[in-house]
Amino acid sequence: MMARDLLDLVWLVPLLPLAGAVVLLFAGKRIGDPKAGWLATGLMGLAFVWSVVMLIALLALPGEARSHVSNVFTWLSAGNLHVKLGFLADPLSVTWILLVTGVGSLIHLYAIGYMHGDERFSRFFAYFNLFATAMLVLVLASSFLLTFLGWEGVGLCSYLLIGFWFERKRASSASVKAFVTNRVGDFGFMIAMFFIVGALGSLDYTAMAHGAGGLSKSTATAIALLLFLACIGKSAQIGLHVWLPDAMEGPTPVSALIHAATMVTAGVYLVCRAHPFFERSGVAMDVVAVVGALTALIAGTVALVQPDIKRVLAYSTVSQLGYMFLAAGVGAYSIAVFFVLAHAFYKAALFLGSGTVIHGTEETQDLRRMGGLRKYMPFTAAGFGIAWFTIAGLPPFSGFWAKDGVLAAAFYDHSYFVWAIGLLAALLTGFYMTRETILVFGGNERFRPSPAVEGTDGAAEHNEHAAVEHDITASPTVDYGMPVAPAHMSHDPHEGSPTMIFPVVVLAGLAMIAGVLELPFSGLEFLSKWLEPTFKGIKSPEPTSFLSGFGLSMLAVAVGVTGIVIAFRLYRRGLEDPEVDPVDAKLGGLGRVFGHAWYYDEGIAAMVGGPLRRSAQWLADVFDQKVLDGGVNGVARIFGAAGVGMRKLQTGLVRQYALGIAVGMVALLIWVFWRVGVA
Amino acid sequence: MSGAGVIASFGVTPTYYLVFAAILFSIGAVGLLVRRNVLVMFMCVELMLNAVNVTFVAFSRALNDVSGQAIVFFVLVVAAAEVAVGLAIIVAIYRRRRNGATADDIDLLQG
Amino acid sequence: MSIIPEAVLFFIFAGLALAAALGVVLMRNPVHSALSLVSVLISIAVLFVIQNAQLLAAVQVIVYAGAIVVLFLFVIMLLGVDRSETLSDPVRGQRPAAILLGLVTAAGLIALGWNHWATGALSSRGVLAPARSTNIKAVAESLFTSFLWPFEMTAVLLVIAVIGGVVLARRSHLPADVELRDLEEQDQ
Amino acid sequence: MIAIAAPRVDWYSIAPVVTLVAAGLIIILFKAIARDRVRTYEPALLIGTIGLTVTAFFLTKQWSVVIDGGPTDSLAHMTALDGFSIFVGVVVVVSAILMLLLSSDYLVARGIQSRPEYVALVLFSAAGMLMMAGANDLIVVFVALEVLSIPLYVLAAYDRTRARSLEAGIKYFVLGAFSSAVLLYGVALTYGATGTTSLVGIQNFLSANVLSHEGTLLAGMVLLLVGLAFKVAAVPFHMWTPDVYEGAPSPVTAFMASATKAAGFAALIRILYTALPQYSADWRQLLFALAVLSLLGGSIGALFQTDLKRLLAYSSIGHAGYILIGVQSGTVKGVQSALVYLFVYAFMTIGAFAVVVALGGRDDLHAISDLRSYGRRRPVLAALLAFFLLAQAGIPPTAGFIAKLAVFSAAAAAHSYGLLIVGVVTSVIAAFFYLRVILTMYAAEDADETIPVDETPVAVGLPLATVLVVCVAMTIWVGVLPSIVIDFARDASLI
Amino acid sequence: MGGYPILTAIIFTPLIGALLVLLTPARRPELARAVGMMASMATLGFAALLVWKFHTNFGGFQFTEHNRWFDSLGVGYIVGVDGFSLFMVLATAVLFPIGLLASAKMDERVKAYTFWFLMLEGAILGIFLSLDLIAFFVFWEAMLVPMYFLIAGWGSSNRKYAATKFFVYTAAGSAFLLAAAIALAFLHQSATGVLTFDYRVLANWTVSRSGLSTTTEYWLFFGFMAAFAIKLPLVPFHTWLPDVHTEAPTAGSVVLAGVILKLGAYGILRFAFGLFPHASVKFAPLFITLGVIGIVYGSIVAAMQKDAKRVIAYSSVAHMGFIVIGIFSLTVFGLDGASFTMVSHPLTTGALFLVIGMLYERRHTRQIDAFGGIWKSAPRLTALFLIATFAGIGLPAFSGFVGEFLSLLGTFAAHRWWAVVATTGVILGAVYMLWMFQRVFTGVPEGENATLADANGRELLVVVPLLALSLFIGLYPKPVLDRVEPTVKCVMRNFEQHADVVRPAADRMDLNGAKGCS
Repeated sequence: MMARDLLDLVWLVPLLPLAGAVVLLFAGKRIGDPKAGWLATGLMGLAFVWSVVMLIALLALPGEARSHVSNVFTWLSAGNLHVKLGFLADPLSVTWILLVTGVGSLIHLYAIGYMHGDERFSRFFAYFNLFATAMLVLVLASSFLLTFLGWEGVGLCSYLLIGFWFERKRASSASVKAFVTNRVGDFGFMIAMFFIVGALGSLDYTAMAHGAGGLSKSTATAIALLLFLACIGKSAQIGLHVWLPDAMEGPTPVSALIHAATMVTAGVYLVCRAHPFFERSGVAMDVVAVVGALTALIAGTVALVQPDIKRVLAYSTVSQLGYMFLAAGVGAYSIAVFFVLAHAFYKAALFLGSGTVIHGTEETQDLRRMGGLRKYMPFTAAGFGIAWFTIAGLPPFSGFWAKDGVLAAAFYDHSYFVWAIGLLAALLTGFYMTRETILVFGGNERFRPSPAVEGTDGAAEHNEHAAVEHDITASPTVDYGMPVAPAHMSHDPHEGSPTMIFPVVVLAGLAMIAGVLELPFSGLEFLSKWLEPTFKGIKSPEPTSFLSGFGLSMLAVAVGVTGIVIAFRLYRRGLEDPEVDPVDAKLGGLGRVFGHAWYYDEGIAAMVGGPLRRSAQWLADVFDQKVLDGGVNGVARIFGAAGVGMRKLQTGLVRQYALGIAVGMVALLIWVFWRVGVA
Repeated sequence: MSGAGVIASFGVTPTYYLVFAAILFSIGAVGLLVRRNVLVMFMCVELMLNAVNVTFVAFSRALNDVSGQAIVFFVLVVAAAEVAVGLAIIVAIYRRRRNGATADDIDLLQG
Repeated sequence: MSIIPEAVLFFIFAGLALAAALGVVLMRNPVHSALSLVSVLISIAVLFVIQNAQLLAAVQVIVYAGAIVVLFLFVIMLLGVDRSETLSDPVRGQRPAAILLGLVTAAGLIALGWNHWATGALSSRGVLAPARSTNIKAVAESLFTSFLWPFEMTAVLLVIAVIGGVVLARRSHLPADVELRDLEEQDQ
Repeated sequence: MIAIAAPRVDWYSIAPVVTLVAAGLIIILFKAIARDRVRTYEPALLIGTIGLTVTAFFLTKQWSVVIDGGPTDSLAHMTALDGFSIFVGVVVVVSAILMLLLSSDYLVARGIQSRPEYVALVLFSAAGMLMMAGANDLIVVFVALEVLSIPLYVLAAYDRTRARSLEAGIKYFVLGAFSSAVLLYGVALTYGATGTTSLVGIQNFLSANVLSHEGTLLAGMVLLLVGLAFKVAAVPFHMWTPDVYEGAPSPVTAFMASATKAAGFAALIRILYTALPQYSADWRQLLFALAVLSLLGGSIGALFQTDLKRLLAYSSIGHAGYILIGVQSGTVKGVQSALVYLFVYAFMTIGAFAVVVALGGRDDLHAISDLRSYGRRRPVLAALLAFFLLAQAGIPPTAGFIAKLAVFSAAAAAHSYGLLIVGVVTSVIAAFFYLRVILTMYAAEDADETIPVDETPVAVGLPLATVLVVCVAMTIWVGVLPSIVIDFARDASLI
Repeated sequence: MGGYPILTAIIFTPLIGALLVLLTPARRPELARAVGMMASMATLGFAALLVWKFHTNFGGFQFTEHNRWFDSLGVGYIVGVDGFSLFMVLATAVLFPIGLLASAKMDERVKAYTFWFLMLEGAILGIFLSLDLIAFFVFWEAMLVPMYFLIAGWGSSNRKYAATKFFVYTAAGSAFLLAAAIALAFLHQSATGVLTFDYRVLANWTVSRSGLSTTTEYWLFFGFMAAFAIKLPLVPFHTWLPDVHTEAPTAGSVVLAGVILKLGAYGILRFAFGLFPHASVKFAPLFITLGVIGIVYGSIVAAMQKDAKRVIAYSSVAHMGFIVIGIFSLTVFGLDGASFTMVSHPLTTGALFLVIGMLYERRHTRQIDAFGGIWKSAPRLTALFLIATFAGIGLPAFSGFVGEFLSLLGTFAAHRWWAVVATTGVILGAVYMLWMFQRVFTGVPEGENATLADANGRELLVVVPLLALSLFIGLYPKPVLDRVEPTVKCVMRNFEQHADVVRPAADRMDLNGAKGCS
């Protein structure tokens, strides 16, 4: 059959960017700037095209049969465990590859302009392509083990790309932090796999589909929670979220592609993929939902007061990811996927927009040094604005449908607690996004150097290299409360190049219309229907009536609008004094807590850098060297002391030597005495 | 009974000689350990050898065996040879160091 | 022998020998030690006679007292080492340790033998002559039969002793500088 | 006249001893005749070598006789002719030949080559050792002990230009005389306890009678043990060893370490195995203690030595401990392993001392620190020294490993696991000090260390080179293909 | 099996090469180098041929040669290869030419250096191939000497201490091995009348009910384990390793971490398991515990080191922990994983040591603080290190992951909680390696670091093959596992039949497929 033959070639999707990565790694320098970028982008485009072909091929199959595994070769075969390097094309994975290749292509395109002139331009695209490969392998894998390969692969690329400007210590520290934090999650992934092998004897998803239902509840819970630990790491949920804000040290396209659109959603993918375990467990579902909701809320609070353009977006991403898990946790997998898609569009647009802003303002990232930029970069402002409306959940943009779907699912799942939290988070979303948008594009212009402080131009640079300890245990970067760097713009901000504008506009457009994928009206839930073969037999919570559904939607919109209004009132005119952020005054002490991200990150850092490090140092310097090695050398020293003693005995006096003989003789005679006496 | 009579009635068994020899041997050994004059040390060795000779002869008598006495001859020869060589070494040493050389002064080699 | 009981002779000469042996050890002057040694040797010769070992007694006097001790004295005089030793022992603990060891040795040996020293087979290599006659023939015969091999080797031993004495004590033909170098070293 | 029935003389059995004595006497006569008119040393060396060669020839003839006719004894059972005596004889003769070759360069370097008595004394001593190897009677043991020792006293003091040599001689002499007096007392007590000095006679007596009072016998046994333990340098009777080994002329030291040890062990084994097998439970206990002490004392004592010869002395104490492991087992296998060890050790130690001879050095002093950068200055000699030291440490595939394997095997077969453990542990401690020497030679110098210059480099002449080559060849050969030696020792210990 | 003695050829080719090196004139070091290279390449050729000819799906010994050596002590020259030794032979044969190539800039006493290097190779190959306990020990002990000379002669400042410590410490362990081996052979002799050190004969005897008493087996087991635990090294016997690594020349470190440490693991697999199955089962929990401690402890201590080589040294301790837990999990997975890690670790750690060696050649220091920003000045060098780092910390697609995964999988099946603790090693591994990478390679280079020369062609040639192999067997481990697993199954079957080991459910699979088990 034609369609299956085509689906057998699904491995071409990851292979295309892989080819790009290999070529660019070895010959990137020769290909040069910007050709290397175009090569990478072109291959991503091809991959997208091929993904579309896959979609069509899959659609050509009858609904129930829309799952196809194509094995390339047996990867790992030990004992009775046989893991194939196989790719699974089903609605879920194809959705994701479309997202990855589609949004990926756009961000690649954007990066051509953004990275132009960087000394490691081609290297950047090599990493970018490699990332795409890993991400595609992650979603296309037919087994947990291969997913894990992609999982770690994206982690590696994330590491490389966050630390792309490795000259900056903040960047390299952030990259290490990201990888290590992710490894904590991977720890869960690995143990989950051990459990799965023990329980099912296989790591294949097909085996999971058949076998998960028969597991004991406790086993399923263990597996599900361990997998969720991995998701917490990868998707920066509360607890292991600390790396994502720091990851903003990477180039902005990286933030857009990896830390907004694709990689961080891998956790959602995994929960969807492994849903049989979660479903079997039940408890794990609740955990997912609660963690997601809390993440949405807490990250939202932190985003409220951040002064850095990308950090706001980063915490926003964390928060939005929380929504996705919330959805998955209440069993609304299709909604979660839908949220992922919508979020990918608008958050990518926001990041790319912010990238253009940073690019156009000579690397300014501080919101307090922006303002009024809509005049200088109108297209970007437009794209950013649309994305703003979308994320704030204003109808009829996709964000509205997505958020509404999540909240409705929570409500009708009778998870009122998480629903309430989600609602509250929506308020925050409205607020911080409005704050950011106005501070960037509206209000007064704060980027012009005031003549008084012209002399301290170098201060910005100073800030950049601010003596961050060369140390993973260095305190995390906290922008909140930092004095505003003096403005340093030498000329007016400028709009980005066409290759930078185009993706922003397209993504904004997609964000606007993506809602049609899944409209909460019977018959129009295209995505749910499409994904049905994957989530067979799982019923998403449905509104009990249209009226109640509509009421909920209106409530959500109202909450979002409230946030927008509050922010608008506060920031209508921008900032009078860059040093004074009105929200601080309103929040009081809470502002400080929020600004320091609830001190969680700093607490961990203090722990790791303090007692833990001291203990480790003690182990290394005292226990290892003095106790263990000292013991070894001590044994040698005992013999040595005996040797010195023997030398001292050897006085050189012949009488004493004779005495030695006599002692020996007497000892032997005493032995005889003992021997005879005993006998 | 008079003292002499007591002694006379006291059968002198080889044990007497052997005990005597053991004491003599020990005296010789102690002498070797405490004296510093090398020549006196040699003399102490001679004491020890003589003790052994007494032992042999006593055993010879006790066992009514001739070899105990024959062996003493070998001991005598050995003693003579030893003394000759030992004294030669001492002479050689004293040629070198004329100022008071006791065994304790010969301690270049130690440790 | 018949005139004086063996016991009397034994105690006299054994006591004499022990006293003289102590003299060898205790006399500060080596010459006195040597003279004490002569006393020991002669006392032992008497003890040999008591035990019917006349030949041994004779050899004891001739070889030991006559030759060996004379040799000692000769060397003492030759080297002029007849100075008395100091009373105190520079090596701490040596003297008490030596005495203790000596006492333990003697006591141990005596305790071990006690009444049953000679437990061996009788007359394995020929009987002794009966009391009051000499053993000279029996001893000589065993020397030339049973003990022929060690007897011959004692000849070698004597040759060695001669050569050794010559090698060591003969004045050397060495160049003077060698000796000088050596003297320097000793003075270090 | 009374007719004395002279004992049967089996000339084959005493031919080696007679040959050596004769050669020695010829040398003395030659010296007496030639006086100072001609060079006497070289002819003496020639005579000595010929004598030893002829002796070796006799030993091979003896071997074929013994193989065909079994062991015999002669001269009123005083001397035995069996595989054991031949094997020890071979070790002694080989050691003597190598030692003489070693001496020629040494004596020239020290300027004391003009005296042929040296060779004669070596031959006499070797004769005593051969006599010891075949000794079948305690009196022969005693006389042989003196015959082998007295020349050694003289040889130790031979280099009269050096105070250290004389000191070694006097120390060896005083202590040797002391210990042989003790041994003699042991002989006497054993005689009293058994009525005979014949080893076989003692065994017969003990197997036929049960002693109600064993005090005399056991006292005699331990005193014999003291005397022989002194000769083989077993702790605690070892204290003379470092001083004498350091002070004596290096070739003499080599001879003492190889041949004297062999002779001492020969006597020890013969007395214990032939005369006192009924008391093996007792002497195994004692040898256990001696072995443990020797192993520990030898390896620990060597740790901080600064003089190479002294270090080798301690190492020889340790090796005595290893051989004692074999002897302690009380089995034929144990004897076999001890023989293998003696054979192998002779080459290892003579080889090491050959390098010491080649080192030269002022006044025959061999501070280990003077070996700094020796690996660069004299690469071949340094490599050889390293090789011999590693062999002594028992590193495979050298003969040293085979020897250790043999004694450990004997211990395991006799269930002496304690000794096995102590043996392997001390071999590690020993490795430490061997390595220290090697490090000094090879580890590249630190900047602040001054490189010592050779004051008196000894030219390696043909004899010395021969010794080195033979020792290396044997050490490797036995290490790689040990069958021949092991089988030889097995046959020797069985016959 | 093939009529030609290929195993003997493998052992003796480097030894003969070493002797040939001795014959080259000292003034022409390039000749010594050439001879050394040829000998090691020839060995590699033989090893490759061996892998080629090796029968898969056969668990017993292949290509065995049995010659008499010295019968009177029961010692024979017996060599053979099975799944455990096959790839260790190959790894050895691969690392030595690379080590020689890596030392091409070393121009001090080249002849002696090459000589010792080849001697080392021969000895190590002998260890892996010997089936006679004494022959094994001969090579085992003989191996110390060349290594000792390499450290002492070509090491860095504290080489004397390190060389001695290496020799004495590891010899201390092997002393007990020798004692136990001899005791075992003689116990066998007193029971059966046959004196032999032939591993196969002894193993057949010890596993039988009529074999050793339980207590004796325990004693002998610990005698053997003393040697292996020190060599591995197991915490707390590891302290020699950092010292030695720090002082050893680069090629020495490569070989040390690459194959010498594996000798301990190999010894356990071959001898401790084969000879003392009951004791192995009985004490497996103890060694799992030590292995887990090694993983966590090694990682923590590695993180605190200031010297780059010490970091890698402690990382080796942790990696050996993975091998130990895999081995003592007594599962097919675990043994597969441990064997695989034994093949993989030489590649990754070898590469790391090589790159650190290159840095040392340039800067004459290994202090982490002395570096910084190397990525900018030497991107190729950095790339090599980076890849090796990720290969080492178990990134899937590289070989390290396969081994770690299987080891942990097996351990998890047998001792769930220990495996959980051990898995934290993957986190800690990332911590210390990336932290070091950050400090050495990122940042703005200053001073000498700014002008550091990048890797040249030879240096690439040295490292790239290792990384390529790691990637290859990481993606396609089948060629390795196919040859290892039959032997693993034989071992497991042996345990099941003789030691009543109860295998965890996850690991319960048919072992009868394994052919050729003795």
